[in-house]
Amino acid sequence: MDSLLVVIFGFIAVIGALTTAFNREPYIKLISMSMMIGGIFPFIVDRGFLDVAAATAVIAPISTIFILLICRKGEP
Amino acid sequence: MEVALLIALSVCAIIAAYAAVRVVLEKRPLRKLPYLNVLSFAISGSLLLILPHPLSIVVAVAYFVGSTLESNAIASTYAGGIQKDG
Amino acid sequence: MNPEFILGLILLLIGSAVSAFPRPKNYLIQLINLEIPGWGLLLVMLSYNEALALFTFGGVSALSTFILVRVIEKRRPI
Amino acid sequence: MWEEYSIGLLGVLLCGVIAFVALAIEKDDLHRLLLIDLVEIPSLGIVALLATDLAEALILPGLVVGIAELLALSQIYLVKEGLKEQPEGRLHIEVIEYADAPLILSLFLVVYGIILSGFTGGGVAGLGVVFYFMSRGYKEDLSLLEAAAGISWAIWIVSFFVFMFLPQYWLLAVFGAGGGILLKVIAKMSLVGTMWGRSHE
Amino acid sequence: MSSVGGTPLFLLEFGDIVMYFTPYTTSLFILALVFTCIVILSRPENQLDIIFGSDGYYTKETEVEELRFRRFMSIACGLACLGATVTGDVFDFTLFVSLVGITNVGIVAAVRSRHVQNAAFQYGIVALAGTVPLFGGAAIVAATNGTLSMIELSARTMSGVPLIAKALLTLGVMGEGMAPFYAAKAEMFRAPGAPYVIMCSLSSLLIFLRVVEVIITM
Amino acid sequence: MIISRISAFISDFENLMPLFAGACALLFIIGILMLPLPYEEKQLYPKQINRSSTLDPYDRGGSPFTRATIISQYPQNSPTAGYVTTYLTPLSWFLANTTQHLGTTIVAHPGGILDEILYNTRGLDTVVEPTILFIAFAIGSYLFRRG
Amino acid sequence: MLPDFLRILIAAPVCWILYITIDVYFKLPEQGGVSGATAIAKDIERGGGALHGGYMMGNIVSSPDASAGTLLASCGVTAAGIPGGLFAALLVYIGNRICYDPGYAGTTGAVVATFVVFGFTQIGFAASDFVAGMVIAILTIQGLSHSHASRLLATLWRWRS
Repeated sequence: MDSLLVVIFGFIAVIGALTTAFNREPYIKLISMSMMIGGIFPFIVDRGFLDVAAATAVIAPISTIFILLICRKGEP
Repeated sequence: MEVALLIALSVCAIIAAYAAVRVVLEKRPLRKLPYLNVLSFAISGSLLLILPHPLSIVVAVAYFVGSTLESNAIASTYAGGIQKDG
Repeated sequence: MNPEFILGLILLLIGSAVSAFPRPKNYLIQLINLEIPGWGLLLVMLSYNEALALFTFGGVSALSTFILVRVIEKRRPI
Repeated sequence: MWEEYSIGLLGVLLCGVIAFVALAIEKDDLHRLLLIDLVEIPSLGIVALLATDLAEALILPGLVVGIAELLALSQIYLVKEGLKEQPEGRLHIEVIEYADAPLILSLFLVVYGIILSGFTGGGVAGLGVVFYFMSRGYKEDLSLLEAAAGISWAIWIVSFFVFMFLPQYWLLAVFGAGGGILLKVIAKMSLVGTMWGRSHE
Repeated sequence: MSSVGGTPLFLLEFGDIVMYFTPYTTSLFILALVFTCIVILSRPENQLDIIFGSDGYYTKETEVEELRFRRFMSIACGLACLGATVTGDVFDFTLFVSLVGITNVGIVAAVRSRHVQNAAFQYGIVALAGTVPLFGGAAIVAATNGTLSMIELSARTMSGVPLIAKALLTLGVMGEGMAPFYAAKAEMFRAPGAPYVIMCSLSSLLIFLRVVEVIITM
Repeated sequence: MIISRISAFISDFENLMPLFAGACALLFIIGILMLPLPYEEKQLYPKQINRSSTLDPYDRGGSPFTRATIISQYPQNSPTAGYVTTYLTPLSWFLANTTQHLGTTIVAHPGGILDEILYNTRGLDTVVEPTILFIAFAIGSYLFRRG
Repeated sequence: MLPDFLRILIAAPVCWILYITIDVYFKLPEQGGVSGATAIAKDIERGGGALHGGYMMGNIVSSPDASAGTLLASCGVTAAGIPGGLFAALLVYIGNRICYDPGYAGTTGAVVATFVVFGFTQIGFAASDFVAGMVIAILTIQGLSHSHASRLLATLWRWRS
């Protein structure tokens, strides 16, 4: 991958991780986590592991849905 | 890599970075979601442009649908889910 | 030393620091924080081309999230 | 000679130190359980730094074992705290309740898991089954699952002895082992999904 | 091969994993075997409590299922001890030790008493945390030496196993073998099914003795 | 006396967990101090990456039903080692001839280097692991059913 | 043969017109498909936007609509030509089923976009330009200013009804 792209996607992943880590609202944390995962995916695809990438893309939202089960419903 | 692909990829990546910054700067969770949507558009575009191969279509769609499903679930749960009528 | 490795170590360190000492301290926040080091480990495995281990780790970490959610859900209020 | 192995080991051990310090000063039992999940990650990281095929062969079963022990501990926790009341256990949103998301996604995961076979396939297919049970609130008799798990364990042991003592039939043993472990892991993981509902009887 | 346990009398080969029977490991193996047989054969009696000041007594009710479960766990624990005492591979040894740990958790956890359940939970946490140094130690041994076989490791003239790996292995075994601390409550030993609790202590003793041999050999 | 105080501390099992975790943390810190550890280059089962192969991260050479050379610990104990590595089921044979990027799916399907290690040369490890799985789930489901 | 940047800048408005037309035609701005989309619309309205535009933005967020169809179809054409685009349309339909959406807008968008993109490749454009163009097009709606975008979409919706 081009070094510019590495920097950009790495930046997205790190900034997503930092927001996930230091925010106090569960919903904002989940949104930032989705952003972090978006930054990680290009690295998997760049290696050429397309089957792994597709399956992981399906698994990641399932994990989030599990976490949503304990977020208080209907409460900001 | 072809020049056209590289330029398109750079455009996607820069827009992704911009969207990421906007997601972080926005305060309200529901208003973050459209920016996150832009991010996932840009990322799924760049996933394909990094490796233009028929199988990449599946990856791009899987990533996009997964990300959409996630936003959908987050927004609906935040809004309180199905309103019981009657 | 490829970029995935460095990025993975960064995520691993950030993630384990915040999930060891979550703030505010409740189960939900800690559970969400636990995802970060998981993705960091995934990147470290990626940098060594351990695709199958990475894949299994993704599936199993979702399952362990489910198990922990099951416990926390029964223990309301958080 | 700070080569890549040592740098990686430094990072992973630091994570371990952080996690263990947190574990040492933690008083609440459920927080301890969550921290145990964190502590597993550095241990897998140390193995992953080995960077050979052996490393993967050590990680794969280690993951499955870790989740099994986590399940046993979480069940002990629930029993010891006397937590029996029903969790609601459903997410009342359109995607789960009305859409075909659980069906399509779990079908995809189960089919793909069966193609993969072995530990990986078991984990993936088990995740699909768990997701389906979670979203549909389905309850099943445990005894069938346990019988399936027992049979698959026996298949795997037989394949192991074929490998060790009748090596000329290795092809049969590969299929037996892959299928046996797949069945076993799926059955065990679906057990997790059925436990989501109320306790039996 | 020269080791503290003496020269191997017999090697049992399962692919890369070779079980070796030196006089030392053989004696541990026989001990574990005898105790496993005792557990298989023993029929736990019902306990009688005499009501003080009268001639009456009553029998403590324990469920058959609970005893059966604990007995099953004890047998599994015995089998795990058999493996742990003779295996000749570092990673295999750590796996057998964690199997001993989880079966001990099972033996303790089956008792229907809140206090004992609490002890089982605490022990389970220690056992699960103990797998971290165990696997970590084994992985460091593999990375620094390129092999996991104890026979190969002891054949090296200059020991390349770092001290930290040995220390991690020992600490891990200590974590898994902590069962007696948790089972050492009077009520556990007085409770029906006491032979099963003795299995906990014995298995911890055996894996301690074995890990000493392992780290000296390496 | 100090000893009685220590024994009183240890006899409360609530305190053992912090003690053990503290010992682990201390040992890990010692490990960090001892750090630059030499990495042995001559490993068992080394990885070779061949990006142009269709079996990408797991291409270990050989065509089906021939033997690949596996660097295992005791080759004499596994007379058929190397056959499983090269074996491809019809489905994975089809995938390998069709596309470039499905190496992980192919290796996870029966056959492949990991199956070789997990089932054949280090089979005893894999015997123990399902047993741990079995025991742990037995404890879980027993406690769950007892309620 | 136009220079690269110019081709992307031409592709962006083409994509924009394409997906806005199809989305408005299939009545996406009428109401929120799921409760999350409605909530996003209400939130945007509170921030100074228009409700119907907000509904459309919420629907774009919470299920793959014509914009996603356009993106993925141009991805498909980049990778595998016309069959790739139609395959992407099929996958978008499945994605729509997952996200509780009837699936007309997304699938129609994908099919139409396949042929439009293929047509443009015949006159010297690269299909990858349309991927970048679509990302720019979605940026103008979702990523710059929610209140202005929603007002614009509400105006378009008023013309439609």
